[in-house]
Amino acid sequence: MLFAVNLQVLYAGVKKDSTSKTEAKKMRVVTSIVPLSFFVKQIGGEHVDVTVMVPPGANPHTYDPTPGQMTALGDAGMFVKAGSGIEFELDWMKKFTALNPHMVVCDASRDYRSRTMQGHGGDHVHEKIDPHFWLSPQNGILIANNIERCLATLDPQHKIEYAENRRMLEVKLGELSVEITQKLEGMKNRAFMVFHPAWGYFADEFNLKQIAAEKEGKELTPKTMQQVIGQAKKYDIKVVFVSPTFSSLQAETIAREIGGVIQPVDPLSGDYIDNLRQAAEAFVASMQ
Amino acid sequence: MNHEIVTLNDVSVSIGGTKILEKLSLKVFEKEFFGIVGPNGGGKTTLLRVILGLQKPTAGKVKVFGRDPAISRKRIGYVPQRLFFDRDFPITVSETVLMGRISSRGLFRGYGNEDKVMARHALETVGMAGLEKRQVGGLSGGELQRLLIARALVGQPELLLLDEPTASIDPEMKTSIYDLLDSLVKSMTIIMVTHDTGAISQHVSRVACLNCRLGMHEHGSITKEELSGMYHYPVDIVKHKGED
Amino acid sequence: MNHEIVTLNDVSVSIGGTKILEKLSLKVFEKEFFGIVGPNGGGKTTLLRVILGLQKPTAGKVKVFGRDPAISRKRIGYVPQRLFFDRDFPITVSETVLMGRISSRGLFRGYGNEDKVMARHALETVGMAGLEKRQVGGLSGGELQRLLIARALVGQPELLLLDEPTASIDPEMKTSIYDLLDSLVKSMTIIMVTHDTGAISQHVSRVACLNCRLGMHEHGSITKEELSGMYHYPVDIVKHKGED
Amino acid sequence: MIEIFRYEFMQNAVLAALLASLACGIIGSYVVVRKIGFISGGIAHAAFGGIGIGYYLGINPLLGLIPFSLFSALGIGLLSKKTKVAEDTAIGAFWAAGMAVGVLFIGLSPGYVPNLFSYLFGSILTVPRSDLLMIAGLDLFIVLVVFACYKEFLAISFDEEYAEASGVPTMLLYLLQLCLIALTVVVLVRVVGIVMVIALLTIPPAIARYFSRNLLVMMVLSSFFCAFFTLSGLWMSYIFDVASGAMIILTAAVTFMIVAAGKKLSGNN
Amino acid sequence: MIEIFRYEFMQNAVLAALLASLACGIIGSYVVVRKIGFISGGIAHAAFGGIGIGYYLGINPLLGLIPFSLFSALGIGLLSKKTKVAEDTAIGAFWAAGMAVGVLFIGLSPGYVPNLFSYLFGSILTVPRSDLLMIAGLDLFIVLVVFACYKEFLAISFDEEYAEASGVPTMLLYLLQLCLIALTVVVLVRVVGIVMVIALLTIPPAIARYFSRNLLVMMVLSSFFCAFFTLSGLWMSYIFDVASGAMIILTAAVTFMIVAAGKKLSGNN
Ligand SMILES: Nc1ncnc2c1ncn2[C@@H]1O[C@H](COP(=O)(O)OP(=O)(O)OP(=O)(O)O)[C@@H](O)[C@H]1O
Ligand SMILES: Nc1ncnc2c1ncn2[C@@H]1O[C@H](COP(=O)(O)OP(=O)(O)OP(=O)(O)O)[C@@H](O)[C@H]1O
Ligand SMILES: [Mg+2]
Ligand SMILES: [Mg+2]
Ligand SMILES: [Zn+2]
Repeated sequence: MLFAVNLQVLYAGVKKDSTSKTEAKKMRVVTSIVPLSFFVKQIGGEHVDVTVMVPPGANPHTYDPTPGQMTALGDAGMFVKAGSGIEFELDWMKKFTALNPHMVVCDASRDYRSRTMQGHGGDHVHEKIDPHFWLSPQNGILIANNIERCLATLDPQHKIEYAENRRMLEVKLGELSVEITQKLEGMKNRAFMVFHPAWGYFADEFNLKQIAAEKEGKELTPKTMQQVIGQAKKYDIKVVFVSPTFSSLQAETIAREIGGVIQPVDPLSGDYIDNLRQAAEAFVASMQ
Repeated sequence: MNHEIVTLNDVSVSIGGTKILEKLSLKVFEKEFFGIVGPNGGGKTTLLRVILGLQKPTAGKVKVFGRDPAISRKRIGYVPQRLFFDRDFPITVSETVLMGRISSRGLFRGYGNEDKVMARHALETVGMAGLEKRQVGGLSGGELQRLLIARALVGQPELLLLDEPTASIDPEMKTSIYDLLDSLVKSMTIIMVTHDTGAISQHVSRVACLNCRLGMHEHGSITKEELSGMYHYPVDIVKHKGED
Repeated sequence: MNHEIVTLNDVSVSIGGTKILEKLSLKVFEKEFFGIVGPNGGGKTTLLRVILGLQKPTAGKVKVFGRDPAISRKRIGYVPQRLFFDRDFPITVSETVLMGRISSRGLFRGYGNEDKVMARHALETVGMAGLEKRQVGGLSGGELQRLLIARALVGQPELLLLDEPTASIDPEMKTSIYDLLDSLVKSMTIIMVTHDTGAISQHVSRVACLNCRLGMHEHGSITKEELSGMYHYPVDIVKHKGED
Repeated sequence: MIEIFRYEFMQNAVLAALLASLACGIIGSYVVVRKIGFISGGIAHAAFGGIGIGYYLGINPLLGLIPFSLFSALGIGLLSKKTKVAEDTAIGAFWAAGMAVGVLFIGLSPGYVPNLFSYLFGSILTVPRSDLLMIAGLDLFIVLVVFACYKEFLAISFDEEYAEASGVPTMLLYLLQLCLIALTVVVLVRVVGIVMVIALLTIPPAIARYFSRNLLVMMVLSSFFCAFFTLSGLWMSYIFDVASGAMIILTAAVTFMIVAAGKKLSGNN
Repeated sequence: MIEIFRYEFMQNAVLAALLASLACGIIGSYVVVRKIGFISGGIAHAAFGGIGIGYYLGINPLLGLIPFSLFSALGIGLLSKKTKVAEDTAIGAFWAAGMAVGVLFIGLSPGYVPNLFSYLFGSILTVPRSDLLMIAGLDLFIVLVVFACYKEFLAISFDEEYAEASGVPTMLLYLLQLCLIALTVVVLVRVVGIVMVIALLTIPPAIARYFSRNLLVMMVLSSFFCAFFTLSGLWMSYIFDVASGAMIILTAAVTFMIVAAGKKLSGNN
């Protein structure tokens, strides 16, 4: 539950515009989470019409698609999934594909190099693949490639346009990567603490150390709490990053204990590039 | 002894479409021992509930102590015919009797020592001394009935409404309860619903018969001395004991 | 008439530490009209529940029709003293009476036409014809009691257990119920708990007094003709009507 | 409007609504007259413990769902009857204990654990064809059992002691009744989600009760109400493009309040 | 072991456990004897509707929490008394309707929406000092009101009609009682989470009932049991390194089952 909880979406993206008849010529694409829709929009441009499935504040307790979303799904030619094991997809993909068997499912994470989840450095032997692969510029390029390929296969007519769009996006992402690397240059303290370990790929790309409070998405035990606090003190951490709309009670408790503060960083923003830039700035500020 | 304690004026009650009481008028005076008889389903319990204000009449006026029943409630003691309660509810006999003192105490005030003495005394009166700590859910039928009587007495009401108080009470206790009522009526007004024809003839000063079909009188020991013209069809008033 | 229908042998019952019945022995024979009297809390209801197997005795043996009470249940009709039920429960009078036929029907079989005729007849017998469609929660005290009697009768039991069947029943119906019981006892065995001393002397063939304190006999009309030596202290058996 | 039925999901949703209504109407009537509205939540959350254990043991968690919910139903029944605890307390205890067991076993399971809660939540718009068959089967089973034991269920619900004294195997039938409830809850929870099950087992029978005081009629009426609410809720959720489940529940709740208020005002007591 | 108490979160957890136990013991006893174990879930989820509306209107959702839960309590009370619906049905209706309203308003709100459900999941390890003050205040308020109205609350819970006939303002007191329950539920849900509230309002009073059949003693005993379960659960969750809430509930549930079984075996009926 703790994981699916932080899949947030721009609700506006779901609204009616995606279902109205006049845009019938456009290809209907449904994505599971918001960041993926950013890529589809960028690459598909005017030829696609994107709908996001996950409603705001999605929680299986309340997740309940509207008929509008479902018709979008029914009309969709393509579904872009993260494919990295995010819970929402584990829970609902089967139902979605069962309801629209003709829909092409595009795996945005094809060929990516997965990393395993690092908890807070505890003694766990069993590790699981970290699903938050979209949160690094390099993986962003990979996603762009995957989506371009899917769109091109399904709609060869606009193939060239898609390739061009992808190339432009790639450039931007490359610039972003360089920009962030520069910002981080010369930093001695390279550890930041997040509550939910979503920023592992980001940390890997920029040679940072992500310390996660939450262990495998499970409720914190007193011992875990003790260890996390110990680690925060060891790395002299004063900021605990949280997803902006996630219950921050546990993070607040840790922050109180270390005399620090909590600060939101958004792993699911639709404004992909700016969001990564802002996150990087926030991490940098916290490590100074 | 001419104060009107209870005055009903053309009172009608219907529940869910069926008429239970129709245009009933009735006066009960101070320090009367007023009996109500009538066949099962005649509306006796309903009549008592009207006097208590628990049942709103569909038409007509009810005055108790010259005022609205809801206002006069604190001055009334009531023995219901049946208690609908949860057998598992954790409450003892003495706590239940103390409920009878609730109208004498305001909010913020627990029951005092005086209340407890009175409760013990009331329990003794109905022969329940020694059962104070028992759970109400475990009482026998007769024990529960005695408890209800004690609860009504302990509040020292000015008007006592009894709905078949001696049903399932053993003969010995029955006699002493009637003796008690005879002595109480010197200081309060009593209205009693009963099917106990013996008690009617021995203890009650006036009787109203609710919805009596003719057959009823043959068996009962009620002698129909006087049928008061002031009451409409379904109520017969029969006077007893030559009083008044 | 010498079949033992109910046999209790040194039966003791205690609930939550208090002894209710102690070493009670009792025999009731075929086609007897057996009365049980005794003060409130004497254990009469408990005794009936023991015979029905609803209350397990702490010690001693119980046989009904020569077998375990739980097995013989289907042959017994029972009028409980009180019904603990939910007033809001949606059930009508006729549905409740039909419950009395449940032991005659197996699973997978609804009530038949025959059952319905018998139910209507039983309701007529207790003067409840016309109230078939009424909700049980809305019945008056006496109407409910009549319903319980009808429910016990409709199953045509071989043994009828009545726990104060005439409490809160009006005098007219009371008489006709006793008349009915008098005719029924020709074909079945009846055990009746009652505080109605008049009924004891007129209708019952043998009486057991449970936990009687001495005072009891003075008021009641029971003449203590014979005290059977075979019963231990708390039970007195008094014979009536010169039968047997 | 008609166009929407081109979509399989909508056809399935309508069929699911109709099939679920039958089970909800029948079982909901028992739930309401027994005053155990709590039980749907209780059984669903108690079953969560089974899912957690199943996951920990490496069994398909869904396999544990039905047996564990039946086990919870039996546990609730035995706890409340054998040790004289009120049903609602027994349900609350199982509710909490089931959740706790689930959370603990998830904690003990190595690695990142999927959201087991999601096994308990569904949406009427995503019901696959196979699930329709499952509800149809459940409907059939419920109708058969209730048909066979109608008079016994009525007797034990109203006056258990008399039923016992008449030789009816009350304990057995009571447990059977709880198991029927449990089955309905798990199956419908999978299909339409826990919130809708709580609502559909409570509101339609409560409304039906205003119109009939006969249990059988209540069952029929509340099945109809249930179907009406789900269908009109679906329709409105299409019109306003809002979440279907929420709209269905809201339709039911608003109707309930209106009927209750209307009966209160028109009634003469 | 002692070292863990250096941490403020553990000190707060222990204090929260002790303070919550008082409220849970007193209010839980009423909940259990009235057989409305359902109500904690009902009010919490009904209040969720308030959060949704608050969010939609741009008010701090938490501000809507207490008024909306009080409003739900009053609604449940009025619905059940005025229109003669069983309490559990009224609770179920509000439960579902509240959730539905919440979901709908979240859907209507433009832009990002926080996961409002997280308001229902607190953890005893995350209680800030300020919340301790809030529970202490609640405790004080509850103790005062219950002290003032103890005999009235007893009377209306046991025999409402007689209380009415004695001139006690039963409706008012009943609503007051529901409001106390609602306050307890919202405050404790914030602090320890919905699942623990369901458990703590049900299990300790149910155990206490085995030992005393006096409501006041039940309240005292269940406060003690509650404190014992929370503290020993906390301790065990530290020792075994498992989730605290789940461990507390499990301690309580297991104790309950043992006591129930023990009473059953030793009891003579
Ligand atoms: N479940 C119980 N728990 C505790 N005590 C009980 C329980 N059931 C019965 N008793 C006690 O056992 C005694 C006998 O009860 P029983 O109902 O058999 O009396 P009874 O002879 O039928 O009395 P009555 O004439 O008042 O109906 C009573 O004192 C009663 O309080
Ligand atoms: N809530 C109700 N709903 C429907 N009918 C009711 C309700 N309350 C009372 N009645 C009916 O009203 C009639 C009068 O009832 P009431 O209880 O006043 O009779 P009663 O004279 O006290 O009878 P009894 O001697 O049997 O106690 C009965 O036929 C009863 O069925
Ligand atoms: Mg009456
Ligand atoms: Mg008795
Ligand atoms: Zn995540």
